[in-house]
Amino acid sequence: MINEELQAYLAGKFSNAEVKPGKQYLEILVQAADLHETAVQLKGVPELSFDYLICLTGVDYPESMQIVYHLESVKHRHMVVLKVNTADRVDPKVDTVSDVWQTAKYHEREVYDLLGVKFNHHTDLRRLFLDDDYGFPLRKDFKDEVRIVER
Amino acid sequence: MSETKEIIITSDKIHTDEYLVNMGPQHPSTHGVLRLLVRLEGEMVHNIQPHVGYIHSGIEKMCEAISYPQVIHLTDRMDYLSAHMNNEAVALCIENALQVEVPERVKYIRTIMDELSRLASHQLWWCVMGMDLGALTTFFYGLRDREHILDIFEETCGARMTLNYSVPGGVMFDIHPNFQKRVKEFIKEFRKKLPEYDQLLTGNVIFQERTNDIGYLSLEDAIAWGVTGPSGRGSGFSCDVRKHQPYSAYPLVQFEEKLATKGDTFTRYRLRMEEMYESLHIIEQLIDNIPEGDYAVKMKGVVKLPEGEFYQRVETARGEFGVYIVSDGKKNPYRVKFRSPGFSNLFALNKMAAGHKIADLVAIMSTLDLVIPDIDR
Amino acid sequence: MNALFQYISTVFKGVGTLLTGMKITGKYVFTPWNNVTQQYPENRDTLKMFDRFRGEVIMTHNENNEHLCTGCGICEINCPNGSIEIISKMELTEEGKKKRAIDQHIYHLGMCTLCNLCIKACPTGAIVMGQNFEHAVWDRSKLTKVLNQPGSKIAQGVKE
Amino acid sequence: MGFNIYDFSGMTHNMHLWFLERMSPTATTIVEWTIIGVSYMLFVALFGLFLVYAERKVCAAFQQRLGPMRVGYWGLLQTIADFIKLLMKELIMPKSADKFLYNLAPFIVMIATFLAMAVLPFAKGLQTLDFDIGIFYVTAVSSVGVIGILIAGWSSNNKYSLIGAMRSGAQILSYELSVSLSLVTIIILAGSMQLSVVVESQRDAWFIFKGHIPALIAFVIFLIAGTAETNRGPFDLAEAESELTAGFHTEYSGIKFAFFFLAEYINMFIVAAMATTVFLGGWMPLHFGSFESFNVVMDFIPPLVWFFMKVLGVIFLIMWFKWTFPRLRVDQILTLEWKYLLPINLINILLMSLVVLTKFHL
Repeated sequence: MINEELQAYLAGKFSNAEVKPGKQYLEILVQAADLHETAVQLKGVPELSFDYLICLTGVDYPESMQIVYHLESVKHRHMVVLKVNTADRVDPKVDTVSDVWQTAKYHEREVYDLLGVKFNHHTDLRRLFLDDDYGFPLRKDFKDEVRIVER
Repeated sequence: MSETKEIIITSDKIHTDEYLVNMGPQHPSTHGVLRLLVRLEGEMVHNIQPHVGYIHSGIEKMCEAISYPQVIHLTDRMDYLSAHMNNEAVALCIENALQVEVPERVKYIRTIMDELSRLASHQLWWCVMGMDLGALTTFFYGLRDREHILDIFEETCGARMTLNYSVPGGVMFDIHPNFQKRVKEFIKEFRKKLPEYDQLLTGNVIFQERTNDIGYLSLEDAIAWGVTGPSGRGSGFSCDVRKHQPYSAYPLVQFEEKLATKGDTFTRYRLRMEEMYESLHIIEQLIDNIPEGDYAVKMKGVVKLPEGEFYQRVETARGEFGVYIVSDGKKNPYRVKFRSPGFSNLFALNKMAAGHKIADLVAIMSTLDLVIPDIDR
Repeated sequence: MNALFQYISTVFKGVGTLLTGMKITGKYVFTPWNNVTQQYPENRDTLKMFDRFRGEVIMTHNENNEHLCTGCGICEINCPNGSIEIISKMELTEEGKKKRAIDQHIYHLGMCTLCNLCIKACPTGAIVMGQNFEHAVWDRSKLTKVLNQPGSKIAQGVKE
Repeated sequence: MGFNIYDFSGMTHNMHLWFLERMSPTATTIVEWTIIGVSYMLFVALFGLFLVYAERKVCAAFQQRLGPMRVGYWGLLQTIADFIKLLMKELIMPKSADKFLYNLAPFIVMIATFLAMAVLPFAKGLQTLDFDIGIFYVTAVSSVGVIGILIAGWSSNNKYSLIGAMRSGAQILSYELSVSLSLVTIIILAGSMQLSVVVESQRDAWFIFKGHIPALIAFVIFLIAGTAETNRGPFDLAEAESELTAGFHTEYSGIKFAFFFLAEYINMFIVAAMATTVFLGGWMPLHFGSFESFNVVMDFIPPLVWFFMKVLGVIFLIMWFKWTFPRLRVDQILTLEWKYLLPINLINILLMSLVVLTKFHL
């Protein structure tokens, strides 16, 4: 499906979500509550079949944490960017998608490690790179007097 | 020894308790500081849990404090074997965001450099693969041939591994006058050496026995775990970004995306070997036709990206590399995320190696071609 | 019988592949003049690095002990690691006007990643990459260098 | 004391008489034991050092390198420097290791090596023990070393060591069979297990030429199995650097490690010496039936030189294996033995018996 068709299809499919063409790829912004269901649909519906999760990451915006999923369909070769904003910035919580795409298991651990986003129902949510008592370094308000030199 | 003490004998088989072995962080075959917590029963591997982060250097955080052209030199330090591809990914991402069209010459140079890096990386992978399986001589043969590529890099870019050659809008320097001659000499020589690689290792009956029919990865698993590069293509996962979202001069050249369906260790090995021939083929098409022109477009002194999010995928030697830049319009990026191929590939290891022997674990790990800074970033 | 034949052919094929491998290594062991080892400290005199090799940042001086650096600080801004510090001073020009000039161009080699961004940014071409690669020192403080030579001054006609 | 480089039996006999003239028979025996013991120790130390140097140079040549070049002329003193380093190194022992066994293991390995060396005929008359059952004795004592390896692996309380030791146990026990059977093939041909007789009966032609194809097959099998028995690549599973870091000697340092290291090289020498003695005519010069002039020239070269030339040739071959092939997996190593080497060996013995029965050999 080319982008316009895909956009129309997605807009019809996910009425609660906001579908808009981004700078490069189509973007869907979903409510945090709908995330898991949307993920299942994106992978499961044969016309979409977004089975390859390229990249999962989080961005610390001033109001909320945003989790960004770059998805591709191996069969149809179309791409979409799924986004979800957490309700709370300080103690963000999102449903896990690691049961939909297995690779998300470790990508989510990375996001938890660096941004402190907790993924509900994640089977093994531990820190990946850093010590347990280290802060969440990719947050904008992270301070480390010893290791980070401000210029 | 306490974990191995208890032996329970049942009627049909002797059952020994499982025990844990830490492979790494300092272990010869983890190629760096990767720690695998391996659950073994005798020689059999039951479960592998990778522990990463020993050389996590916080490159993503560092990127938030420096300007866009400066980000590129940090990407050298992630996957140091495909440094140029990483550089190019960031450069392409910035160019896309700024809507800058680079000259044809730059595209050609970048593509040749990409393929040379890929060759160098695969050569190192080949020799390390042999070393992991106990054939130490391959290590030196691979390094011997890789030296020629590194010399080419050094002559043109000024460095052997941390190239920092792509800059936003082009490349750092024009190619050296000797560049074309040297690349052609190298191709001629390496085409003679590649069959030797096959005779020494690929055809060897011990090597075949060691790699055939172990470490199966199905297509579904490859996609679900995001295993890309030759490792994913060995399972039939068509994931070559050069084909699907071509960049630089890749739309202009003829090449094949090598695919296989068997998905075992030998298939992954064979695909990488074939990719070397393919890379030589790509370079041969481009090296004589580098168009004249500028080697970089003039960029502003301070590069500022428009507000928004940009994603660029490239194919490195290990698989798909992605750069995700969030810009708030300032001269520093707001957030940079590197999607590294090694990260996704590593965590499929448990899927592939569980149920095999320790020796197989080493073989499987070396066909994944892990580079630890690429995983830890 | 077929199985027996297969068994024998496996043995012969296996031994054949092993001999092929031994042929390759044997070819190299009996041609020791093709060895690739370079004996480094011995070949120091003949060892020449490539022109573009990035060994360290140096500032070129001409025979009158003059350099091209105006002390503009662009290299300092462009350095990603903060390995360059520019200490400038005010000088009186011949016309009697005050003009900024370089006092000390401090370069921390220990922090430098040799990324070439400072050299690319330098508007006057005052700093270049040197080919020296033997940087080992006994004391870390020796890695901090002052690039402009003592008593040197800016060459005539160099403008910011 | 008449000194004859072609026959040492006169010299040793004269030496014996010379001692007897001057002291009691008991004292003579003790003095002779001491001389023999010291000379064996010297030989093991010096030849071991030489083999380590040779291995490094040969390996370098295979890999298009130069190898050690810094210490001494062309790195000749490198292994001596290494040895001094190992001597001065601190002996580290894991806290929870079994102290007695941990210290005992290197000696067992070393003792097994010395035991096997006792019967090797270096030249005519230069052989310490000349048993009737020399070949049998070598195969018996050469497998004592595995006990040392097993003890080392178990007592150092390290999982890598234990895995390595277990692998080595399984491997050596299996390959012992092939070594013995391939030697049996030649025993059939020679009609004796006494090493001096075996060498003597190769005066006109070496067994590898005499025994036609069965002897050649037996030689190849002996080389493979012998390599496996010395734990060398491609059968170095017990050490398996890329899998088990260093296998059974992971926890050993200093001189104890040097013992294992030295024993490995001397074992390689023993395998090569056995191959030489049994298949390649020992210290006998190369003779071709009727080329009289050629045979005379060959006779002129002393037996000791012949012996070491052959031994070094075989050692070079074993090194060639190591630096070419990848390592086998533990199940494949057993497959190779039980499914390939053993059946081939048995058939080979049958063939050899037929050859001997029909007097087909030369």
